[in-house]
Parts: sequence; C-alpha cells; structure tokens
Amino acid sequence: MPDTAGLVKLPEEMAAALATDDTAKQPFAPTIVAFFCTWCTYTAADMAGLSRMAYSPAIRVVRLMCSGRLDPQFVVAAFRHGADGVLIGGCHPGDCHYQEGNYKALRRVALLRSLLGQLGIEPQRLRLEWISASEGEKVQRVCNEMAEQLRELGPLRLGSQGLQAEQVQNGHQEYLSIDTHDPVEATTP
Amino acid sequence: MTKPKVAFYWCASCGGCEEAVVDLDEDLLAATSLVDVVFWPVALDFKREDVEALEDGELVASFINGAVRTSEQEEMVALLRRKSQAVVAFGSCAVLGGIPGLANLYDREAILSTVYREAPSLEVPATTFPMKQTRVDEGELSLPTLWSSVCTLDDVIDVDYYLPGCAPPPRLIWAALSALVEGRLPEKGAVLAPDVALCSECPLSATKPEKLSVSRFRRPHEFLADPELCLLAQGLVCLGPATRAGCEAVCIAGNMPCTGCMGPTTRVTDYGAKALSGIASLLAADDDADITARTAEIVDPVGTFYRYSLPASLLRQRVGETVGNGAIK
Amino acid sequence: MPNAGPVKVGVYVCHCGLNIASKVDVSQMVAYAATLPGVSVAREYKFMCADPGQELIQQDIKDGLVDRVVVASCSPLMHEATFRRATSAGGISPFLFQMANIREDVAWVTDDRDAATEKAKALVGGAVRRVSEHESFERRYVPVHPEVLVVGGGIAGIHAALVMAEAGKHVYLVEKEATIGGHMARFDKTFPTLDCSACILTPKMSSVRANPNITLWTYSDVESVSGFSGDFVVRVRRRPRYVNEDLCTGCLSCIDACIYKRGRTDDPWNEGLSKRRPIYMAFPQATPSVVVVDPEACVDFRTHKCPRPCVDACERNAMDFDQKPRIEQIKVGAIILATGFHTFDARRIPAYGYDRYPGVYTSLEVERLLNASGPTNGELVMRDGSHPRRVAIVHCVGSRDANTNAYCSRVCCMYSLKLAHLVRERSGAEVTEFYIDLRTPGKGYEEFYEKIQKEGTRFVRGRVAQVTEEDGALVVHATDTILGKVRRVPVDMVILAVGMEPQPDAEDVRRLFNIGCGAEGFFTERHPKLAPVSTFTDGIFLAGACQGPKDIPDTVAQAGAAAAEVLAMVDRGSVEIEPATAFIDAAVCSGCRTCVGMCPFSAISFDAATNVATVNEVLCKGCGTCVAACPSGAAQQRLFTDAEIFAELEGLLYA
Amino acid sequence: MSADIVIDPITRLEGHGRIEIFLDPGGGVNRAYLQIPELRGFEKFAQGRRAEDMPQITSRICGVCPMAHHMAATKALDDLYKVEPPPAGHKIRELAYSTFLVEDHALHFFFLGGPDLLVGPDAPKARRNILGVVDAVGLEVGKEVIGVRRQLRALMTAVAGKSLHPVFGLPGGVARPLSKQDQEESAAAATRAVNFGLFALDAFRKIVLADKAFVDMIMSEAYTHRTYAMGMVDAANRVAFYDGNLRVVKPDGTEFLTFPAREYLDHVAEHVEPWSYMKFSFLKEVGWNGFTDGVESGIYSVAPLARLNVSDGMATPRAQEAYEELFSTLGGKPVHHTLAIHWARLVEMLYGAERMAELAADPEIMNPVVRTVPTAVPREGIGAVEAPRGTLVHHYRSDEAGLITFANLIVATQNNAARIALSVDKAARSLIHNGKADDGLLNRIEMAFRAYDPCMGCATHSLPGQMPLLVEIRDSDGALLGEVRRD
Repeated sequence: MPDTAGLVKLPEEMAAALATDDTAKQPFAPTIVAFFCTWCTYTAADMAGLSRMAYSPAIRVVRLMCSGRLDPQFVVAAFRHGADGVLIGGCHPGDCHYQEGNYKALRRVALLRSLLGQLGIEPQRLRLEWISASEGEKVQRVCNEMAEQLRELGPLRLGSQGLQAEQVQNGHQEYLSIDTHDPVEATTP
Repeated sequence: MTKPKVAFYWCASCGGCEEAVVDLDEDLLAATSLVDVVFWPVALDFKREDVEALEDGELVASFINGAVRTSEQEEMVALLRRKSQAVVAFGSCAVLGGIPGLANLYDREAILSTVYREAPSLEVPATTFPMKQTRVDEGELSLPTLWSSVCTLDDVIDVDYYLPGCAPPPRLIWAALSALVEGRLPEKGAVLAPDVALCSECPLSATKPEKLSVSRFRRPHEFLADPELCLLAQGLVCLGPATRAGCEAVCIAGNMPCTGCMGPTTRVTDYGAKALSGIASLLAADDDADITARTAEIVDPVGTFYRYSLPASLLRQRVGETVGNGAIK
Repeated sequence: MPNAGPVKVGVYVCHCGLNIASKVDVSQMVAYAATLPGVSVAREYKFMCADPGQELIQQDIKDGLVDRVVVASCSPLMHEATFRRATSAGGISPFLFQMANIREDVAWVTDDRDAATEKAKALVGGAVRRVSEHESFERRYVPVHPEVLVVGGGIAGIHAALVMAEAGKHVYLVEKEATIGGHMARFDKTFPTLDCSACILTPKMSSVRANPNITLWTYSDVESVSGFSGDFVVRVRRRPRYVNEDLCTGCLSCIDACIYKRGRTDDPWNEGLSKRRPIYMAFPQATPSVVVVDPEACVDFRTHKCPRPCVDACERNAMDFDQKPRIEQIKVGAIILATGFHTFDARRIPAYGYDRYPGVYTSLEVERLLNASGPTNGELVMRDGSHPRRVAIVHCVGSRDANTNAYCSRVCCMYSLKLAHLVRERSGAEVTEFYIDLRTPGKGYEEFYEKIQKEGTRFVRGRVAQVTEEDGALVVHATDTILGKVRRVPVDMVILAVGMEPQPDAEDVRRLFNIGCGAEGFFTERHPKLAPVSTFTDGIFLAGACQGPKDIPDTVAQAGAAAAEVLAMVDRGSVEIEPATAFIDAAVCSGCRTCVGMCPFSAISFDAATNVATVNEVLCKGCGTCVAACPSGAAQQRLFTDAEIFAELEGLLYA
Repeated sequence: MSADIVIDPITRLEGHGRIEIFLDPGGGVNRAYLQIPELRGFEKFAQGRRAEDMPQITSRICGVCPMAHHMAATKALDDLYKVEPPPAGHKIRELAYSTFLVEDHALHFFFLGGPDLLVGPDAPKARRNILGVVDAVGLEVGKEVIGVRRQLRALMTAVAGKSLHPVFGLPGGVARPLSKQDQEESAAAATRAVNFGLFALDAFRKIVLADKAFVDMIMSEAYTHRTYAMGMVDAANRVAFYDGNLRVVKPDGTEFLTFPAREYLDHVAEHVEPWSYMKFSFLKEVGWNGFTDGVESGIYSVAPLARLNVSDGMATPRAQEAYEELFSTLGGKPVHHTLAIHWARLVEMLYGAERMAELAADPEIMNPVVRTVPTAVPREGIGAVEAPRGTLVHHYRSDEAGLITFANLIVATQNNAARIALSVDKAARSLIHNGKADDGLLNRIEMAFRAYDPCMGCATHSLPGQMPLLVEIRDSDGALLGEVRRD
C-alpha cells in the first residue's frame, strides 16, 4: 500500500510506543478521541469549561468545522493509533450551521458501525451524540459515561495477536518463524 | 549487451496474475525479446537455487504477486528483494491483500477446524492435521509456517512500485514493462496506474444524475439492471467512484457493478472506510429508523468495502468476536 | 503539495494567569514541547493574548527561528483570530498556526494535575504534528454589495434603517404587517419619561417614509436567502393589499363607503378588543398610510357580488382587486434581523383566569384601552362597560417561572409601574401591584418607581397564586412575604404583566437566515458580551427583542450598534471569506459527482464538458461535508485536509 | 534427516508445490512426496459473504480456471434460489464455458505441460517453455497459437464481462444478453478454434505419436496407474462439461456408479496427510487404502482421460472421430496411461470448439430474456461442472438474507491429488537409480504431474492455522521411544 500519510510504515517512535506494552502495570485508563463540530459540541465543551464541569481526562478533542467533515477514515485511524473509543459530537438534526452536515454524519456512522461490528469492535467504542452549544452538562455526562464504559470494556487489542507487532520491525529475516513471537497456541481442533 | 533480467513470482495467489502476463499475447513475445525472464514458476523451469545463484541486485526487477501468508513466501520475497534493484507489487493481492486477505476476518484455529474438522466430506474420524514437521518412514517432511494473518507485500519487504488490479489490466502491465525497459519508471512508491477514480473512464458516467441520491440499496440478483444507466443510480453498490481507473470499466460493460479491485487513489489512506463514506453519503434517508433500515441493506460491509484490501486497511483484521450482523463466530 | 523542507515550529504555552497554570505544569509542558519533532522554539508566558505574548511570536518569526506557530492556551473560538493576526504580523501566512485548547478542554475540566498535564501534552503533540502539515495561503476577500436589508419594521428596524440611510446607504426595510411601528406603535405611553409612544415614534416612521435611501416593503416577508456575506441574494414576497400603494393617499373614504358600517373581524392591532372592517388601516399614523383589504373578511372575495362601493368612493381609483403576490429579488451586502418579540399567552397559566374571567386583561390589552386611538379611545372601560374602582397588576406572568419561561423579561416591572400611573390618572382607581422583585435598572427608573409609590399605588411582595371570582369581584390570592401571611385582595380588574417570548415563526426565520438560537428560541449572538449584535453567520446582524427581552432604550442602542457594524462592513468594501473552504484538484476529479449532492449551498458545480466538479470558494461555507464524501480524495478542505487531521491524530495518540 | 533430492518449486503448473525424494541406501528411490505448501481458506472466509458474490469470490481460487469456479458457483446459486435460467441464459453460459474450455486446454498443451512433448523432456531447462515451443513449431504457428487464444479470451470478455474472473453469472441466468456483434465474433472464433483443434491433434500425431520413444514413454509402466475414473456425462452418457450426472467406472472400465452432483457427499470423501495441505479425495464406497491403485483402492482420477474413459463418446462428430482414434491407438477402453491425458485434452479441445460453433449458430441464444429474478428464500445449493482439470463441486448453505453460512468445495485437482502423488512417486522410483538424477530426469518426474494439468491453487483453497508439531524420538534401529505432540 503506498505510504501516503506515513501511516502504513510506522515511524520509529510510534513503533516503540506500540511495542512496549506497559499498560499491563497501571490500571487501564482508556483513551478516547472526540471529534467535535465547532458550532455546537465544541462550543458546548467550551461552556462546560467555563462552568468548570470536570470530566474524564480520557477525552482528547479534535475540532472539525462540522460533523459532516468526519471521514470514517479518521475513526479507523484513531483506533489504529491506539484510541480505545471514538466519540463524535454534532448539532441536533435541524440545527446544523451548514444545514445538513449532521445528517450525512449520521448515515456514515450508521454504516461504519455495522462494518466495525463485523470486525469485532464493540459498539460502545464508537458513539455519535447530538450536543447543542448550550448543553455543556451533556458533554460532561457523555464523556464520563463513555470513559467509564471503556474502562470496564478494556483496551482495544488491535492486532496485538496478529502480525501487527511483527510488521513494526518492517519485515526482514528477524521475525521469521511464527512460534517465537506468536503466543497464540492452536487450541486442540 | 545482455537483456535485463526479470523474475515473476507468486505467493498466496490464484495464478490469475500469471495468466494476465500470458494475456499480453503477441506483446509477450516482444517482451521476452526485451527482457530475460530468469524465474517464473508457472511457465519456466528455473528453480529456487537458480535465483539463489544470482548476484544481489542482478535482477532489474521482480514482479511479485499474491499476498504473503507463509514463511516460505516470506523467504522467497526476501530473497527476490535482495536479488532485485526494483520490486513491483503486482496485482491486488500483493498491493492490498486481495480476496485471500478476507481470511483476516478469521483466526487460524477457526480456519483450521473448518478445513480439517468440519468439512462434511472429510474421512471420518477427521483427526489428522497438516503438520509443521512430520516424521515419515523415509525421513522428515516439513511444511512452511503460516502466519496468523495475511499481509501485503510491503508489510514484509520494501516495495518500489505498485501495479494494482485483479488481475492488472494487460495495458498497464505492458506500460510497466516498457517503462522498466526504457528506464522511465517514476519515483519510488508510485502506483503504476491512473491516479483518478473509475468514473472518469466509465461509459455510463454521463447517465449519472447531477445530484445523485439513493433511496435504497439493491443487490445484483434482485432485479434486472438497465445496462444503459449508471448502476449506482439504480441502487447497486458500485465502488467506481472510490476505485482507481485503468481497467476501462470492464465489469460495468458486463452490466455488473465495480467491486474495487484496483484499490484506492494515492490521496486515500484506507480504501474501505473512504468507499463506505462515499456510498453512505448518497443515502436519501433522513431519520434514524430510515437510515438504520437502509444501511442494513448493505448486508456484508467488510465483504463489500474491503473485498480486496482488508490486510492493507488500517484495522487489518478482525479484533474480537464478531458483533452485530457478522455471520461468523 | 508537501511542504518544502523541515518545519520550524514555535510552541507558546500560556499560563492564562492561573486558569491554566493552576492545573497544568506549564514548565513541564514547555520542556516536553521542545522534544517534539519539528519544534525549534518552546516558550511560556503568563498572558499569550496580551501584546507582549503576541510580540514573542512575531519576534521569533522575524528572527527566522519559527515558520509554524502553535499556541497552547484557550479555545480557538476565543483567540484564534488574535493569534492569526500575530502570526501574519510576524511575516508568515496567518494559517500556519494551530491552537491547542488546554484551558476549556483541559485545565478547567480536569481535577487531577498530572492527568491534566498529560492530556495537555497530547493536545500540544497533536497541534505540532498538525501544523507541520499546514500549507501557506493568504486571506481572501470578496467585495461587499453596498445595499443592505433590514427585516422587521419595529423601532429596532426603523432606527437601524434610518442610521444607515442617513449614512448614504440604500436600505430595504421589509415588514410583515401592513404598517411599520411594531409593538411600540401600540403603546400609549413609554417609561420612564411617560413620553407618548406615538409622539416619539411617528416622526421616525415618517422619516423612514420620506428617506429616498429607504425602500419600504410592508405587508411582505422574506422567502429565501442565498449567497454569502457581502453578496446575499434575497427573494421577498409582497402580499397583495388589493390597494395600489402609489395611488392611495390614506383619505379613508373607501372605509366609510364599505357596505359594512361596523367591524366584522377581531382587530389584532387592538388585541381583539375591537372589530375591524374588511378594509382598514391599523391606526391613524400607519406608515405607509395606505389601507388594506382583508380577503377573508371582504364579501366580494367570497361571492364576487359586492357592488364595490369602495371602488367608486376612491377618487384616485387606487382599489385593485386583481392584485397578485409578487416576488422581488434583491442583492444586499448585509442583513439586520429586527423581527421583535411576542407577548406571553396568558392562557398558559389558567390559575390567573385569563380568558375565563372577563375582568382579567393582559398588559398589552390595557395599553390599547389606554391608547387614544384604541378601542375605547383611551378611557379605561372594561368589557362589561363598567369602570374599575380597584385594579391589581400581577408581575412576572410567563417570566421567572420554571413552568413557563425561566428568564426575566426585563421590562414588565417598569411598564407595570407606568400602567399603574396611567390607570390611576385615567380612572382614579386604586392600584395594587403584586411583585417578586421590583427591577428598575435603567436611567431614571428607580426615581420613576419612587414617584409611583408616592402617588399611592400599593405594592405587595409575593407571587400571585391565583385569581378567583367571588360574588362578582375578582380576588387576587398572594402570600405577602413581608407580612408573612396570605393576602386575598378583592379587585374589579386584574392586569397580567405578560413577559416577552420569541416570535412564533422565529424557528423558520432562524433557518432561513442560517443563524443559531438558544434554548428559549431567541436568536444567538456571536458572543454575549463582546459581539452582541453580530451572529456566527458572517453578514447577518441582530437588533432588538429578537435577540432577547429588552426595553426600548436598549433596543435602539442595539439598532444603532448593528447599523454601525453594517456600515463598517459596507464602507470597508470587502469582507474576508471563510478561510477553511473546500477545493477540488481538477486533475484527479473523476466526475463521480458524489460531492455535488452534498452541498446545501450549491457551491459545487459540475461541468459535463470537462467531467470535473469545481467548488465556488466564495459560496462555500467550509463545512467539509463534500470532502468527507469524496470517494477518491480529490476534494480537500483548507485547514482541515485529511493529511492535517491524520497528523493531528498521530500526535494526539502517541504523546 | 531431510530429503536427498528436492525439486523446489515444481514448475509449469498452477500453484505451489515441492517434491521431496528420499533415497534408499542403494541409491534408488525409497519414497517421493509431492508436497503442497500453500492454502488460503476460501471455505472459511466465504462465510458471511453475500451468496451472489460467490461466483466472483471463488473465481479467485484459480486464475487459470476462474470460469470453472464462476460457473460452478453460479449453478450452485441457481440451486440455492431454486431458479432456472431461461434458455438464452443457459446457452450464453455454455457458450462462454465452451470457449473457456478450448483456450484453457490450449494454454496447457502449448504453455504448461505440452513443452515437455513439443520441445522434448530432456531439452535444456531454459528451452522447456512456450518460447521453446515457438522455436520448435516455428514463429508462424507460435503466432497462431497465441492469436487463437487472444481471440477466444476476447470473446469471453465480451460475453462474460471479463475472461480473467468473469462477472456475468447470477442466480437465474446471466447479467447481459448477447449482442449481434458478440454472436458474429462467436461464430468466427468457433471456426478458427475447430481448425486449431484439428491442427493441435495433427501436431500431436506428428511430434509425439510419430516418435516411438514418446509412445513407449506413454505406454510405459512408470506412467501408468489402474484406478477408478470419474467424469460428467449427458443423458446419452457422452462427455459433458456444463450439465449432467457424474459417472464412475472401475479400473476395468465397467460402470461403478452414476449419481447427480447433489449427492456427491454420499460417494466422495477427503483423506488428509500430515505432510501436505492438499486433501486427497477417494470413493467412499471403496474406502481409503493408502497410496495404491487397483479396484480395492478408493483413489480415482478425473480430467480429460478419465472423462473419455467414463463416457461412451463425444457429443460432436469430429471430436468423436478423435475419441475413437485415441482408444484404437492405445489399446481400447479404458486407457490408464497418465501421459495420454495430453491426447485426451486435445480431443476435448476439439469438442469445445465444435460446441461453440453449434451454440453460435443457435438463434435462441440471441433472445434478450437472459435471466429470471429469483423469489425463493435461499437455504442450500449444490452446483457442479467439469472443469478442464476435472469434476468441480460447489456446495453452499445461506441464511434467509442470502449470507453464506457454510461452503464446501470439492475441487478438480483434489480428485486427482492421490493419483498425482502415486504418479510422482512411481515415476521417481522407476527413473532414479544409484542416486543419480540430472535435470532432464527430474523433469521427467515433474512430467508425471504436469499431464494432469494440476491446479494446486484450486486444490489448496483452504487455509490451515497454527502448525501442530509432532516430533518422534526413535532409537538407532527405529523403535519409537517417545512422542512430543503440540497441537
């Protein structure tokens, strides 16, 4: 696959982060990427800030102009880079500053959800919420709720048992035989 | 002066890419006058030791097709990489993982038991399994080790060029071969196919309404599609808008929708997620219930959007137990 | 195209006084930022938005240390513009800049200090990785069409239109009713000066009529708005009056000639207290002074058999029964919305007995009773013809009430005092006002309250529980919180001081002009303190009660402010368009047209000849919906390209 | 200890393979194993796919015979949805399939197995290929070989959408009717194919049959196994490829059983060996008795020679003449000489060409109604065709939404797998003496499997998982001391 956004060939420091699995020691703290639309949910998050409504630090916000800009590629990229959950915030239907962006987001997420389900990604890991500019409290509630759900659900084991770790060393002889680095034993067929 | 040496090799493949080279027909003869094919198991008798006997870098180029799934394949591609100045990932399996890449929907144990445990035609009792090492009276036999997931060629070795397609259109193969011979190959990492989507080449593109919106998705066997009207406009999931051109829309000429074998353009990072976005965005439905009903009409999202590119996707393979409408356990 | 050569990112972490520094270890942040790939400079400062902070940025750029800027501070909605200006002042494109919101999104919402610092690091990591992908482009401007539109002909619309017209701008003033004047035209007096409402309003109304720069379209409403700030295309629907405006002089002889000598339908101008004839003029100083035929009431529209005496009576033969609705299409550079308010429907509080007991009136109805051109020519006569001896005024009806509207309507206390004065003056009746808090915030307001108290109006502090009818009199039940006991005060007349609510059609108007509204339905200003008269939609401004309850002085002040901001825009002659617009690389567009259907603003056009779609970057509002849909990645969005967002994700998740 | 002689990879076939030869102390061959080191798991990842996608997914089992899988899958869908294609749909399918039969047999004779005959088994390694064939038969003939195949593949593209991984197969018919131009091209291609078929037979006579060494080689015991044979026959027991029952004859040529493909599970079973991913089919009624031939061994063969052995003749005149010539030359029915498969292949190529001509001339094929839209709720469907390399069965079950829940594929070369193993082992045993094996000799061993035109890709469409490890610890004279097993 041609190397476009530096995604496929993982640069060194990212590889190191992937390879060293230190989460086993501390209690699992999920990481959630939150795509918020500027006019409604991002503003609501600002409101939550203004009113000092604390919520889980698991949330890391990426601002988009509209939930309509959310490309399903961003969701799978977030999972690929280690996010345990993705939250999408947009305006209530009818309130979109661009009139229809949120409707398009709704369609894409609905289809993406069934695709991710087929790949074994639990539904709680992808969440779409309509949060208007004045609903700071809802930002707090949804973020805390999702962080708690994912804490119980555990980390997203993406490719740890597959070749993922192997590819990190960019494929030469050193990871040849499968037995050494593949803990998966053939269950008695 | 001696002709530049090239090699063709196949990993987890069906031989279709070999057939596509044979399909060069007269050009094949012309090609063999330009280059010296020193390794091509389907058609020539040269063996592995012949390749090992070559100097490093002696091959101008190796055309490697098929996804990589066994240690033997990984050894061969690593060997060919050492022996070649340029390695071309040939065909959707090598570039994206291809249809064998759908095996990434399952873990090995599920596949193993399907083939050697559950098949109804198996000799009873079905206890024997292919073994990595087997003692036989006369000595020991070994089989290559198999990875738990299918990989694309550039997951395993450094790849210089990509020639997508299942199988690559002979016109593009010929263009790649002549570019190689005439030293006109583009910069490293390039995809040797047009970098624009199939609609640019599709004869039905003109019949597509300007503001296309799909009221419901339909499946090819459910109705008689009109061969003169854009298939996507008729509700068939045609992935032409998301798939690279180069094949001159042969499937659509056969009155069937494009299934995306030429893979994404360079500006797309994850083919399936992008194709899904392009299709879902066309849905006319507005309220939740309607949207859920319409999206449920796409009954096999992974099989539809990642048919040729699951190993090249960002998620690469199934993560846990399938949830939702997946029919697999 | 990928940026040339390695980037030099300057990272500036703001303390924001203690807002950030109290929760985020800023020095650790700076140390961490210095380790990030591409970062050449990492600094911290107490107030990055202050001049010294901005100078740090400009100086680093000028010294060639930095060609990309990341500021870790507050929300971009707060100071993105500030820091973009600082970045461009340094000599590079304002868009080679990215903010990391470590105040609203981190410091203010995270209790644990370490967690806050870790999260802040991730956001800065994301911003640095993202800004390295930003491509340089300059601000783009669009000429501003000199003509402007004011929607709503109340005092707000009138004042704004006059200010702009006097500044030499051509103004279209569109009013839904048959006359301008709005609610103010229906009041008798105005507080606190007790000015006669018509006296101070009608001169402005006539100067609107007289001003050559103002095109007045009454009995009309806006049907559609398209285009963008500086170049709106607006279609206005002119409803038929069945009277030719240019000919009618307002002599009213047609009304006298009408076969109906007495009113037939409820006159909304008088809140239904009187009837109006099929052909009518709202009130004597109506502007334009032109009559209107009500097609429901006029018998000719039903039977076509009326001898039409009105036609004969009119020497100017201005009557025109064949008038049809007309659509006018105009081009304007900016739009001021002054669509006003709507009084609370007292029926929604049954306990107060409105519409059940004839003696219960709303304040607006009493305004009409007290008005000389009202149904009773200014005499306080009740529905049953009697003259009330004892009057009660109930405050906060439909305001400061969790069951109806939580907000305070700001004006009811003051107009209640005024009504108390007028009622006493006009009828000598005893007035008791039932209030929770008497709010007199304006200039001269408290003094007016003193005056009313001195006049002998009695005040009971307590919310009225209910109004009942007992042996012919109305009894007002309230707990007197000062005396600490329940009071049951018999009166003849109860006046309900109804609050202010958004217009019933506010939702449609909001969608039409693509602006936001709060939970109560009043239009949302860009910023409650710093930008009260502009909206998030460039080129659309607000004035008056449509933005929230307010009295006439505040309304006029807002109208002036909105007019000033429009004049600034029009005089500048150009307006910066949205930087984050979409664009399509024609060389790689396959003509699949997926994007064309995505754009509600029809900013994307498809050329069948070249089989390529193109974005009109002036019409584009920058939502990016088409970019997410483009199946082959030919469409991208400035400042939100796929590469930028993927980079942000990588930085965000590997911190 | 590992094998003494290794041929890796085996070449001029479809798919991967390796031959490991163990010598006995005297330098003779103790045992030769043909190992197939590759599998992909189609039967597993078919689960969850849309039934109507199976014709395009399973065609990726083999790029040399994609039409075969496409057709078997399409017929399985007809059965799954209980829908019959209209006559025109049926005929268009058969036209495409006959065209494929001709071009694929031509591919094998001139590109894969044939060079050993046309250029000679002992020719130098670099010449034993199509280029060597072109030099041997001359550029003009070489160009005709390539030209005919190009025309046939172009016709398949026109009729089936694509020649390499067709798309036209749908339950109840085909996706697109034939155009006038398609029909004209079919007729032209058919005529050229018939002449080409006759030319190929003639070349075989001149180059192979005229050379006594070849005839002896064909007749030699090294390349002979007396096994059962299986093939599809029409109502008149003539060789059929698109439709018909499966017939099995004993090694002595007498009918053993005839059954509709639907009942394949009652008669065919698969045996597994630990040293190969290939599954070896055998006749259930007879049972698996190891790698031996004869009437007690369930091993059976398929593909051209087997089809001719089970049938009473060919369904077209000229092919029938060639059929009779073959059996009269090689001593009557049934013929058990593996290398005679080459000849049988050419007889079938001629039949395919004649069948193309018949279909191209049939006015019914131009009827625009080419597909019936299915209405039944899908549940289970079995479809079978004769692939160029032998009997091919696709067996699917689906849920009501038409998503595949189960897939079982008995693939052409699997039926031959056991006999191929026998052939390789016997060829090695009879050719290698005192440990000497030069390139030409090893190539003769490879000829033992090439005759079958094996498709390892098809045969190994499955995919194994983690490799269980079996290590046997033996004392010096071979007594088993202990066994370590991890599976």
